[in-house]
This record gives sequence, C-alpha cells and structure tokens, in this order.
Amino acid sequence: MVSADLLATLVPALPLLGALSIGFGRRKLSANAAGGLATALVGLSFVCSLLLFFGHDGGTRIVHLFNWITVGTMHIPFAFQVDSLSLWMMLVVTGVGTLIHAYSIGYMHNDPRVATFFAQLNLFSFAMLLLVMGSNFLVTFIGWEGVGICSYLLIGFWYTNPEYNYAGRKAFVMNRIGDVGMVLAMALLFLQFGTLNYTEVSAQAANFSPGNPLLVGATLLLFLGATGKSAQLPLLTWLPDAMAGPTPVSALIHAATMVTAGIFLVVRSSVLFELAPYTQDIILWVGVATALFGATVGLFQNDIKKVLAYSTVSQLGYMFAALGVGAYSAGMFHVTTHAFFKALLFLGAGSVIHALGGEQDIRKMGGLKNTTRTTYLTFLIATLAIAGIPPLSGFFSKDGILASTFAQSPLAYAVLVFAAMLTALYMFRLLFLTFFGTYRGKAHPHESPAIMTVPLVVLAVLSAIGGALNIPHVFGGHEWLKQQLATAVEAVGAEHLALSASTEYLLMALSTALVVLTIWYAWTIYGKKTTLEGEPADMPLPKRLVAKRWMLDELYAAVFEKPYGWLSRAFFSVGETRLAVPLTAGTGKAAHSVAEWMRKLQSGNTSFYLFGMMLGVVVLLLFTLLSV
Amino acid sequence: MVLLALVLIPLIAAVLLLALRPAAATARGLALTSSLLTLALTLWLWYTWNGTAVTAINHDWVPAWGMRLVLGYSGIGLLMLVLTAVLFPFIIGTGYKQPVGNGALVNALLLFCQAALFGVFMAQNAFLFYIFFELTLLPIFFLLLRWGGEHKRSITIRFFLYTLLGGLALLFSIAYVTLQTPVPHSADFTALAALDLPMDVQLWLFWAMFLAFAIKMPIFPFHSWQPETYTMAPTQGTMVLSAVMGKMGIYGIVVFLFTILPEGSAHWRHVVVGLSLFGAIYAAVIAFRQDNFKRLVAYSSMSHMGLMCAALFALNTYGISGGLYQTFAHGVLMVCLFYIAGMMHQRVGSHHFAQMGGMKSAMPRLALLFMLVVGNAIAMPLTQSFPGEWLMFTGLWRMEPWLALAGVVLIVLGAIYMLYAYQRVLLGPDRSHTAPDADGEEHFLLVPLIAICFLVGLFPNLVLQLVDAPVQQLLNSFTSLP
Amino acid sequence: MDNVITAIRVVPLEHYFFLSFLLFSIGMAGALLRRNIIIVIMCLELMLNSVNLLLVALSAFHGDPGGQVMVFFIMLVAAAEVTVGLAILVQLKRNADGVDINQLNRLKW
Amino acid sequence: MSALIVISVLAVAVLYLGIFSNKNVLAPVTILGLVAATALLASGWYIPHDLLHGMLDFDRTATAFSMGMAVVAMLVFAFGPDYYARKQWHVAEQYALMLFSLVGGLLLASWTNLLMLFLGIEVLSIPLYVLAGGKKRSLRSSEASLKYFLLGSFATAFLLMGITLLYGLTGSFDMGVLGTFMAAQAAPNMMLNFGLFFVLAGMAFKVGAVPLHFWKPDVYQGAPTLVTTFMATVVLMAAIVGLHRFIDVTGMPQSLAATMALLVLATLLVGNLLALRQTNFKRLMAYSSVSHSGFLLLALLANADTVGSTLLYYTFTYALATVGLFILFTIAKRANNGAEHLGIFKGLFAANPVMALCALALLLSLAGIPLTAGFVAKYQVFLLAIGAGWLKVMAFGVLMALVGIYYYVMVARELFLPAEQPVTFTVAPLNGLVITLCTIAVLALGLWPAWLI
Repeated sequence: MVSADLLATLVPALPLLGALSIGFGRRKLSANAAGGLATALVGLSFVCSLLLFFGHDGGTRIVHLFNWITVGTMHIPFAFQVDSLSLWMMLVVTGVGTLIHAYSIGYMHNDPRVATFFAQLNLFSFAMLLLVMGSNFLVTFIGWEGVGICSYLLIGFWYTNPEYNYAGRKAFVMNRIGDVGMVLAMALLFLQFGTLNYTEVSAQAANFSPGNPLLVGATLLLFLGATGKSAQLPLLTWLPDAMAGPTPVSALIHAATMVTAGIFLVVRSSVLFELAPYTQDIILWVGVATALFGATVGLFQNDIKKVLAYSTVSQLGYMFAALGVGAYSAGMFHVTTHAFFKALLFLGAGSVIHALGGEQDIRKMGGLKNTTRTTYLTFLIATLAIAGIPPLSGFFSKDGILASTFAQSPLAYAVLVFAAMLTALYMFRLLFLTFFGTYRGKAHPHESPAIMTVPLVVLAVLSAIGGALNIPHVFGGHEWLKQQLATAVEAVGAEHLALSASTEYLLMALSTALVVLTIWYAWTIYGKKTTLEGEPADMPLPKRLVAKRWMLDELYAAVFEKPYGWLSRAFFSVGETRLAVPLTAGTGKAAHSVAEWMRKLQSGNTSFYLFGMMLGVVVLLLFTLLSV
Repeated sequence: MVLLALVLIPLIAAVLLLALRPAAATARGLALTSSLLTLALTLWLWYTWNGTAVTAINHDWVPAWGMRLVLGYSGIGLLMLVLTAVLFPFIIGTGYKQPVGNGALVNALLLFCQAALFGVFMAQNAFLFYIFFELTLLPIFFLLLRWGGEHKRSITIRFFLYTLLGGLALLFSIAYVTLQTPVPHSADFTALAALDLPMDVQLWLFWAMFLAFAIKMPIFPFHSWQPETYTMAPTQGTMVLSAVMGKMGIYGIVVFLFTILPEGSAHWRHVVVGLSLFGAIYAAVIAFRQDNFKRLVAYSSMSHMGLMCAALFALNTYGISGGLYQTFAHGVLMVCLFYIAGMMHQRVGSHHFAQMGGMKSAMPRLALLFMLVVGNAIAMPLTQSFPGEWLMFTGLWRMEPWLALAGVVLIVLGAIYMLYAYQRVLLGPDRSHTAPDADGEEHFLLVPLIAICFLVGLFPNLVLQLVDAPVQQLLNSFTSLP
Repeated sequence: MDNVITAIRVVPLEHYFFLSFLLFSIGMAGALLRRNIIIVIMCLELMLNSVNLLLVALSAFHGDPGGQVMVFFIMLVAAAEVTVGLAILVQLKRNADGVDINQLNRLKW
Repeated sequence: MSALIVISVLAVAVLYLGIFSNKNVLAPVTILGLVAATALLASGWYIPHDLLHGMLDFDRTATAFSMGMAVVAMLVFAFGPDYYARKQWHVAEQYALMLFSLVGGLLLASWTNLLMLFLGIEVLSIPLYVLAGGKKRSLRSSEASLKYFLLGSFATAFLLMGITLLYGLTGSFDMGVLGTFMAAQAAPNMMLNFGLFFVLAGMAFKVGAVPLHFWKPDVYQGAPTLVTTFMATVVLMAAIVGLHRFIDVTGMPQSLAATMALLVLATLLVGNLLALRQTNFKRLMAYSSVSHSGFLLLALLANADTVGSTLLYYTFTYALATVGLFILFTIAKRANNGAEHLGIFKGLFAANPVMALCALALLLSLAGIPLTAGFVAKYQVFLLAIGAGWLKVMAFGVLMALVGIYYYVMVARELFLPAEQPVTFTVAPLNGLVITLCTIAVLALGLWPAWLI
C-alpha cells in the first residue's frame, strides 16, 4: 500500500509528467498516442484521488515537499493540504477531466496540433490540482495563475485567428485584474498573521471579532480575485469570448473546473468570510445579479456555445449566492452537479458541432434528435438537470441554494427563482431549436464516434443521479456531502437551515412548478418552430439592450480599452518624444548656443580686450570692496 | 586571490584579444572560455560561502585621501558577482549567432566591461567602487559608438554624458563623506558606514548620490537616455546595459544610501518610491502601444527597474530582499528577451512589429521558447520572477498599502503589453515568407537560461539565502521604521 | 639727499596718491582709446611711470631706500619691454603695413 | 641659486653656440644643462635658505616646482630638433629665450619679495613676447606677439600698482613683513585690499583667469606650436606657483576670497563653454587651459596646507598631457599640410594605433577620466574645495568638468574616424619617445599618484 503522501504527490505529478512528455515529444507522438497518454495519466491521478479518498480518515493531512520561499520570518512551504474539501475537488477535476480528455481524442483527432492540445490540457489539470491541493494561499496562487495561462493558451489555440488571440488576452488580463485583489489579500493576510497556511490563518482568524475591518478588507480582496476567475460581475465578459477555444476546453476549463476556483477559494477561507458579514452580503448580491444577468442574456444568444457560456455565468452566480448566505456545502454541491451537467452540455454541443462540421449557430440547426440520438438523449437529461427537474442532480443542488437563500433574504430568493425560470426557458429554447423541428442547415449530420459518446453517457448518468450525494433531510437523506465537507470546513459544520420542513416542501414545489410552466411555454414558442425571430435590431429597446448583453463589452471598450490605448500613445508622444528626450538633448543645444554667443566676445580687437580687462578688473574691484 | 583572478582573467583575455586580433571565431572562443572560467570561480565562491562578509585583498593606495584597494564581498555583492558571471557567457555567446562587427574588438570590450563590473561588485572602498563604476562605461561607450544603430553618435554621446553626470555627482559625494571620516581619512565602506552624518547633510547628500544610481537604473525622470540607447545599441551592448549595468544602481543604493545615509534614505523614501512606481507604471503603459519590439522590451525593463527601486525603498525585509532577488531574475530575463528580439531582427530584418506576425506555424520551437520567456516576464508562479514580485509587493504593503496597490497594477499592465507583444510577433494569419525556426545554437543559448528561470523559480531560496543575512544586518539601521 | 626727501615730504602723501592715480587713469584711458600702437605703448609707459612716482614718494615718506631701488628696476624693465615692443611693432609693420591697433584682428573667436 | 646661475649661463652659452655651430647640437646641450640644473636642485646643493638677503627662498615647494618646470622644459626641448628641422629662422635664440623665460619661472617659484615677484614675471614674459613672434614672416605670429605684449604690459601695470600700495602700507617689499602686518590688522584696511587685489589681478593675467584671459586663445593660436607648448606648460606652472606663494603668505582674507570665488566661476564657465564650439585645436587647447586654470584657482581658493602638492601634481600632469598632445598635433598638422582644425586627427587610429591610443590616454587625462593622472588631479581639487567648504562652487566645477569631458571626447572621436583623403603621419622617433613617455607618465601617475605627493 503506497503511502498517502506519495499518492497525494502523484495526483498533480502525473498530469505534469504528461504535459512535459507530450509537450517535448509532440512531433513524435501520433494523435491517438498523445490523447491516450494524456487521458491515461489523468485517469491514473483520478485513481490515486479515489484511493486517497477512500483511505481518508476525515482529518487534515499536510504533505510538505520543500521550503519554497524563506525570507526573514517568512516561511512559505511548498506543501499540499489533503482534506475532504481538496479531495472532493480532486475527484471532480480528475474525474470530469478524464472523461473530457477521452472525449477530446475523438473531437480533436484531425487537428494538426493535437499533441500540443493534449499537453496543454494536461498542464491545465496539473495547475488546477495545485490550486485545489495547495496548503497555503501562495501554492494555491501557483495553480490560480497556472490555470489562467493555460486557459489563455487554449482559448487562443487556433492562433491564426486574431479574434481568438484577443479573446485569450482578454481572458487573461481580466483574470489578472482579479489577481490584483488576490495578491493584495495575500500580502495583507501574511503581514497580519505571519503565515499563509490555511490551517494557521483560520486558527488565528478565529480570535477576531466579526466585522473586523481588516478581515472585511482581506475578504473583499479575495472576492475580487474570485470574481475574476469565476466570471462574476463586473469581470465576466471574458467567459463568453473564451468559447473561442475548442469545445472540450470550454467544457473542462470554462464550465467544470477553472471557473469554480473562485468558489473553492471562498470555501477554503470560509472562516474569514464568516467573520466578514459585509463581504458576505456583497457576495450574495453580486451572485444574484450575475445569475440574473447570465440568464437574461442567455435568452438571446444564437451561438450554441455562447448560450451555454452565459448559462455557466448564471449558474456560478447561484453558487456565489449560496456562499453569500453561508451555505458552503450547498455551493460545493452545486459546483459538483454543475460540473456534471454543464460539462455534459458542452460536450453535447461539441458533438453537435462535430456532427455539423463546425456549425455553431442554432438558427442553422434543428431536427437533430433523429440523426444524433445519443447526443440528443444525454443533452436532454442535462437540460432537465440544469432546469432543476426532480429527481435529477440539478434539482437538489439548486433547491439547496434556494432554500438557504430564502432563509436569509426572500428578495434574493425571488430573483433567483425568476432566474431559474429564465434558465429553463433559454435551455429548452436551445434544446428545441437544436434537436426539434426540421433541419435548417446544409451539412450532413452524423452521430459522433463512441470515444465521444461514451463520456456523454457517463456524464449523463452522473448528472441524473448526482443528486444522491447530498439528499436533504426532508427526503430522509443525510446530506452526505455536507457531512464530508464539515470535517474540513468548520463553517460548513456551523451551517443549519432555519426552515421548517413544510416551508422547504413549499419552496421546492413552487420552484418546480414555475420551471415546468416555463418549459411548457418554451415548447409553445420554439417547439414546432422552423424559422426564427429576426435580428436584435428590430426589437424594442429594453429587449435589444439585453440581446446586446447589456452593452457591457461596449462599455468596457469605451471606458477602459480605448482610453488606455490613447494614454499609451499620449505618454509616448508627449512624455517621451516631446518632453524627456528634447529636454536632455536641449540642455546640450542650449550650452552650444550660449557658447556660440559668448565666442563673439573674443572679438580679436586688442582695444576691446584692454577694455574688457579694465572692465573686469573694475567689476571685481567693486565686488571686493562691497564684500568687505 | 580568487577575487583578483575574477578581475584579471577577463582583463588578460581582453588584452590578448586586442594584441593578437585573432579571427572572429577564435576571438569568441577565447572570450567564452574566459567567461566560463570566471563563472566557475564565482560558482565556487557561492558554493563555499558561509554567510559572512569576506575581505580578501586590503592594500593602501593613496592613504592621504583614504583611497585603498579593498576587495571583498557580502552576500549582496556575491549575488551581483554571480549574476554577472552567469550572464556574460550568454552575452558573449550571443555573438555566435548574432555577430557584431570585428569579433576580436567587440569581445575585448565586453570582457573589459565584465572585469570592471566584477570590480564594482567587489570593491569595498567607495573610491575604488567609483573608479570601476566609471570604467564600465568606457567599453560600452566605444561599443555603442562603433556598432550602434541609427543616430548612434548623438545618442551615445548623450548617454555617456548623462551617466557621467551621475558619476561625477557620486564622486563629489564620495569626496565629501571621505572628508567627514576621522583623520586619517578612509573611504572604506566600513569607515563610511560608521559615520553618523547630521540630518541636514544627509538630506542633500542623498540626492547627490541617488542621482548617480537613478540614472544608471534608470528611474523616472532620469530615464530619457534609456529607451533610445537600448534600441540603438547592438544586442550584446543592450544586454550588458540592461541585464548587468543597471544593477549597479540597485547595488549602489544598498551599499551607499542605505549604509551611509540611513536617515536620509528613510526621510526621502516616500518621494523615491513615488517616483519609481510612477515611472514603472508610466513605462508599462508606454510599452503597450510600442511599434518597436526592442524599444518595448526597453520600456518593460524600465518598468521592472522602477518596481525594484521602489521595493528597496520600502526599507523592510521583504522589500529589500525582493528587490535584490529580482535583480537576478530581471538580469536573466533581459538577456532572454533581447536575444529573442535579436533573433526576430535577423529573421525579418527589423524591430518593427509591422514586419512580424503570423510566424508561429513557421517557427513552433521559437514560439514555445518565447512563450516560456513571456511567462517569466509576466511573473507566472514557478518562474523566477514571481517570488521576487511577491516579496516586493509584500514589502510595499508593509510600507503603505496603497503603494502595494500601485505596484500590483503592474502585473496587469505587464500582462497587457507582454501578451500583446507576443501576439504581434508570432500569432495571427500565417505569412507567406518562411523564416527559419530556432536552430541548435539558439536553443543552446536560450534553453539553459530558461532552465535557470524555472530552477530559481522553483527554489528561490538558492538566491534568497545569499541576501537574507546581509539584509537583516542592513535593517538594523532602520529599526525606527515600521 | 635729506633735503630732497624733506622737499618731497613737503607735499602731503595724499596728493602723490591723487596724482599717481590720475596719471594711471590717463594712461589706461589712452591705452584703451588710442588706435596708433606707438601711442598705446607710450600710454602703458605712462601707467608704469605713475607707479614710479608713487613709489618714490612712498619711499621718501617711509624713509626706506627700497622703494627707489624698485623704481630703478621698473625703469630698467620698462626699457626692456619697450625695446621688445618696438621691435615687434617693426616686424608687424613689415607684415601688415600700418600700426593701427585695429589691424590686429586675424586671430579671433 | 646654483640652478639659476646654471640655466642663465646655459642660455648665454646656447646663444653663442647658435653663432658658431650648427643647430643640431643645441637641443642636446640644452637638455644636458637642464639635467644638470635639475640635479643641482634635487641635491639642494649649496642653496642657503635666504638668497639675496631673503628675496628668494628655495623651500620644498620652490624646489619641487623648479624641478617640475625643468623636466617639462626638457620634454619641450626634446620636441625642438624635429620642430625646427625645416625652419629657417634663428633656432639658438629660440632656445636661449625659452631658457631665460625658464629662469623667470624659477624666480616665481622661489620669490619671497615683491621685487622678485615683479622681476620673475618680467623675466618670464619678455622672452615670451619675442618667442610668440617667432615666425618673422607670419602676420598672425606678429599679431599674437604684439597682442601678448600690449595686454601683458597692461596687466603688469596693475601688478605694480598693487605692489606699490602694499609697499606703501608696510614700507617693505618683503612678504614676511606683509604677513606680520596683515596678522596685526584687525579692522579691514581699504589700502590693503586694493593692494592685494591689484597683485592678484596682475597674476591672474598670467594664469589666464577670466576676465583677463583674452590673450590666451589668440596668442596660443598665433605663436609657433613649440612656443605655445612652452607657454601652456612651463609658464602656467610658473604663474600658478607664483600666485601660490603670494596667497600662501597673505592667506585668503574674506574680501579676497569672495572675489577669487567669482574669478573661479567665471573662469570655469567661459573656459569650458567657449571650448565647446572650437574647431581649431590650438584655440581649443587654449580654452581648455583656461578651464584648467579655473580648477587651479579653485585649489588656491581652498588654500589648505596640501595645496602646494596639489598644484604641483595638477600642473605637472597637465603639462605632460599637453606636451604630448601638441606634438601629436604638429604631426597631424604636417600630415594635413598645415590645417589646424580638429579633423586633422582623422584616421590616426587606422594609420598608427599606438599613437592614437596615446592621444586617447592624454585626452582622457585632460578630461579627468579615472585611472589617468588628470582624474586624480581633479579629485584632489575636489577634496581641497570640499574640505574648505566651497561646496556650491565645487558643484559648479563638477558641472563644468562634465562639459569639459564632452569636447575632449569629441576630439578623441576624431582619432577613430576614417580620414577623408589618405594621409601619412610621420612620427620622428624622438617625438614618438616623448609622446610615449608622457602617456606612460600620465597613466602611471594616475595609478600611483603617491609618487608625486
């Protein structure tokens, strides 16, 4: 039996190994070899995670590798923290990751740079694992930045397209803006606590009184980091553009794992957040707003992946709302289920795109349920799950969130329920337009190969039964996941739902009923539809505003991007070429011109010389007499 | 003895080159050998260093004015020696693929410069320091004057005089403080550090000394020579200037300002940090829209230097250690970046982005190497730049939280201009022309450097352990500060 | 001898100073204003002689012969100077016919 | 005393040699004689400490400066044979006059009596008036000499007026008496200030301090290069040491110090700025010597006890560099058939790298770049001025030193540029030797300044 430390080290090491070996051998390896190797390694690390998970005694194990940074009193170890939280995330990352890797073998098989793709995908898994396993903020930050750069690389994977490159840079820069908060938070925490290890920070933070300004500041900064990584308002515009990457990337990075890093971070440092109620309120409302924002915009997208992207944004909003009300387990639960069904949705979308030879516009789809059967069924399951139809996983996780929100703030609850209805609406719009009606495109749809459909099926099963992980008490469950997490996250242990069983039943019934109504409404509109409403141009203003994604991109472009370009040019043309350089060169020129003028005094005329000498002597003489 | 050898080996090699005027290939070989020899010696010093300051040679020179020949090194000096020794083989190696003019002469000048740099970092006597400090300038001056790009004359002269201005200010200050020492005067750093100058003197003397180092680094607003000089200089010259000579400023700040004028430094630190950070942001903003790759790198260098200087003047453990650590990281980074700039120039015959782009398919290897370097430039964790920046930000926050904010903005701006540069150099629709991919020699030069980047990034303590003890000792004179 | 000195002492010292400064200034003015080099040289001589006058007077009032010795040296040197000066002037006359001081303007700036 | 006699006799002897024998023996004889004189000085043989009833005093300063001047004079004379090789005019007189002038220099180095100061200056100057006009047929030469003569006598008048006033105060020409008198003075004395000031003005002319510098560029340019060299080196040394001896006794009374500071500022400013725009090498050197006198005056202004050695070191190393450069200039001038602009140095590095590097070293020494004697000299001045607390004046000096570096570097740049038309630099072996000696000396003294201090 291998030691737990070794296993824990292997979990991130294997994908790294894969990234390096595939990266350096990328000219030798055939497409399938590369894909197979990558998948196998991630699968292996999934196995290791499983072993660790079942060997886990509920305690917290620190795997200390070496001292990373040591300055004066600063000792930052390079160490992993293995507890139920990190284990759970490891399972999700490696598990979903394995499936998506496998899927990619089929999806990318005829891309010339497939080996590079898998190397980067493995590198991402490595970074993501560092993120969740780090035993202190700085190690987490390694992964935090690592997933960022990988996402940059993979979004711009097809580098010949300038827009894709732009999307990549946009994603990275927006993440960096979040990182500003992250770095500052770490500096603040370190200078306050003298350490960055989660365990010690949490332990010391417990001595602070709630609402301590220092903690509020720190948590706000951390949350800024989270908004960047998890695409919350105001830093969300990068996520839809990130769909420029290959679809498996969207599934793995921009749906299942990376974007949930923000939630993970908040849960990781939940002790701090528990002590900063102001921050929690902010998180709640940011989450709610984002959920609504995503849901509304999702209604008007015609690119299949864009719809899913905005739905991701909105779902992440749900999760943050949960964190905002202190329902960490509910948040993590939704992270898990969302990983299942959103990954499934993306992979399904990928399968559709694959089937249609790269077509992404749902207006050119339709009637695919006959041609791509498996994809359709799995997609349907995922859609029902995300819509929150019992007993699928989405129902449990979403209602967990809704319930705890209701306990805190009915208003937020109302908004979230409305967003849930919208979710159902746009998801079924997507479903109907893609798979129902008649085909409106020109390509010849065909079902994807097994290597792609098998992961779909697996994920479909998971999204269907995933709810079982955390069945609430009202259904006689034991909230297993919550029990698990409680061993790692004190705050989870503190959670308790202040609702009577009856209220809970009522809420569930209400939301489910509303959702079902919405689905019926969607059917009436889109079910039979063969042609679609026209361009956003001929919509009433508010509708158009929503259709144009609330003009957020345009706003940022006008307020930040363009002015920054102008500033850059202005600094250079004015500050440098007009001021700095001329000033230095000017002093020289000035000296020369003065010299040129003074030369004239050396006129060559002796009388003038005599006069000059006399004058000089007289002046000096006067000076002497005055200075006595 | 080793110290003397460090100065003499390059010197002798240079004289040989001048005397024999061998063919370019031989000249490069000789130069490379000598630099590798010094590298070996320096690494041995590093390996055998036991954490205490070393004084190897100690002779009188002109006792009357406290000029003495004292060579030695503290941890900080050793760090600089290592930096110099590590980088010069690569700088000389650059000449293989990107040759400049007459091989013998260029390499001789480079070696002279290296000898002088070793001298600067080993001198334990202010006057000796000054002499080496100026001597580094002469070879570079001739290198630029002879092999520079357009407008080389005017730009070189301007650069020369500007830096000399700083040097003279430094000399003036050295003369002043030497005279303050008890008779018999001594310009040894130990003697000068023992001085307790009155506050009013420290206040003006600070600027006289700071001017010299601010111009060398350079710090806004004393930077106007830098971008044009870096752009115009031959690649090797730019490397020496940016990677090593700029560090003399950092080193000087530590050994002069912090040890001789602690109160003055403490009093002016807000002004200096303000200037440095503003300059850093200013340069980063400018870099974004540069059309000239080399100039962009020049501005990025200025931006990093500003951050380092600011961190030093945070005057606490994290700031100073981070700043000193970063000198190493930045040096390696600059050599990489300017080398890549040189490679691109060879391939497209220009430094302008207009000529580049759409070359990734043609040169995947170069793309990979460049991406690794970019990751280093934007301080990705596990590259060597990250620990330094983390320490510097912590130090700045320790001084003033909002300063840290101003500093951290740089990681955003840095990402903006670096990634944009990467895109404009390589990405985009494929171009028809077929530029050759990075070949063996270029790998031979870049791969070790990048390996260093990641090695140090993974084990920053290799470097940090050098500066840790000296910095603690340095801070004893700043106990009053937060 | 004494009567000479007493005779000199009859006049108060200030007058000698005044006269000497007057002569000195006249000489200076002449040197500055006149264009004929010979006259300029004469003016310079006048300046020297004004000094001589003052020296003699001072030596008389101090009762110290040193001053008068100095006067002889000055006269000697002045003679030497004039000799040289005139010789140079002659040479100049050869090269550029004329002794106008404004002719000396080849060397300038 | 013996040295004085030896040199004077030597001069007369040289005159006769000029009549009886050919000019090739002149230089050797002169140099041998100077060697003898130097040896006498060095041995200090038979030099009672008060000559002529204490009118001269060959103390350490005097001896050191005398030897310095003698050595530099030797170098200049060593340049003679080649320089006069193709000249028709009477060479012997030239040597003799320079020797006489050197005697004046020795007097200036050792005077303790205002009479001797006056004589020294005149004995120094009158031969120079003649020498400046050495090229009989050249209008420029005669113009230079006449200008020198007129301005010189004008300045002498001031000097004499000063001496007279001081005599009027003390009733004696002896500096010792003056010193004691000044020591006794409590209240500021108008007449004393006048006297000191006028003497200072008279000496400032010889040093070439602004505003009494007008003669320098014109005379340097007009005079034969050998004479220019002599003026730029020996004469400057003599003038400086003379002034030094004066200030050494009088000290720096408050009134005079301010004036002196003003003088320094003006000299530094004008000397360096005017040199910026010079294209004629000799005029450039003239202005550079003006700026150097500025630094020397600054050292005098500080007037510490080490000022003597500083002045000696500064002037001596400056003289070495100047001699070497003027010889190189002559070589280049001949190569470019008589042109005097800076361009004549083009192509020297290509043609004769050794000479070019020598020129570079000498120029850098004048500019005051480290490891050359010029740098050490300037640094000494820095130390003196700062020690005396003239910080602002010193700061200005630093700025002007920077300007100075600029124009020297500009000349140095010419050395490495390719020549427009092919030129052949012919270096006579003796000249080559002298140049090399100067270079080595400049570098050695830069590395081990302790030798001269």
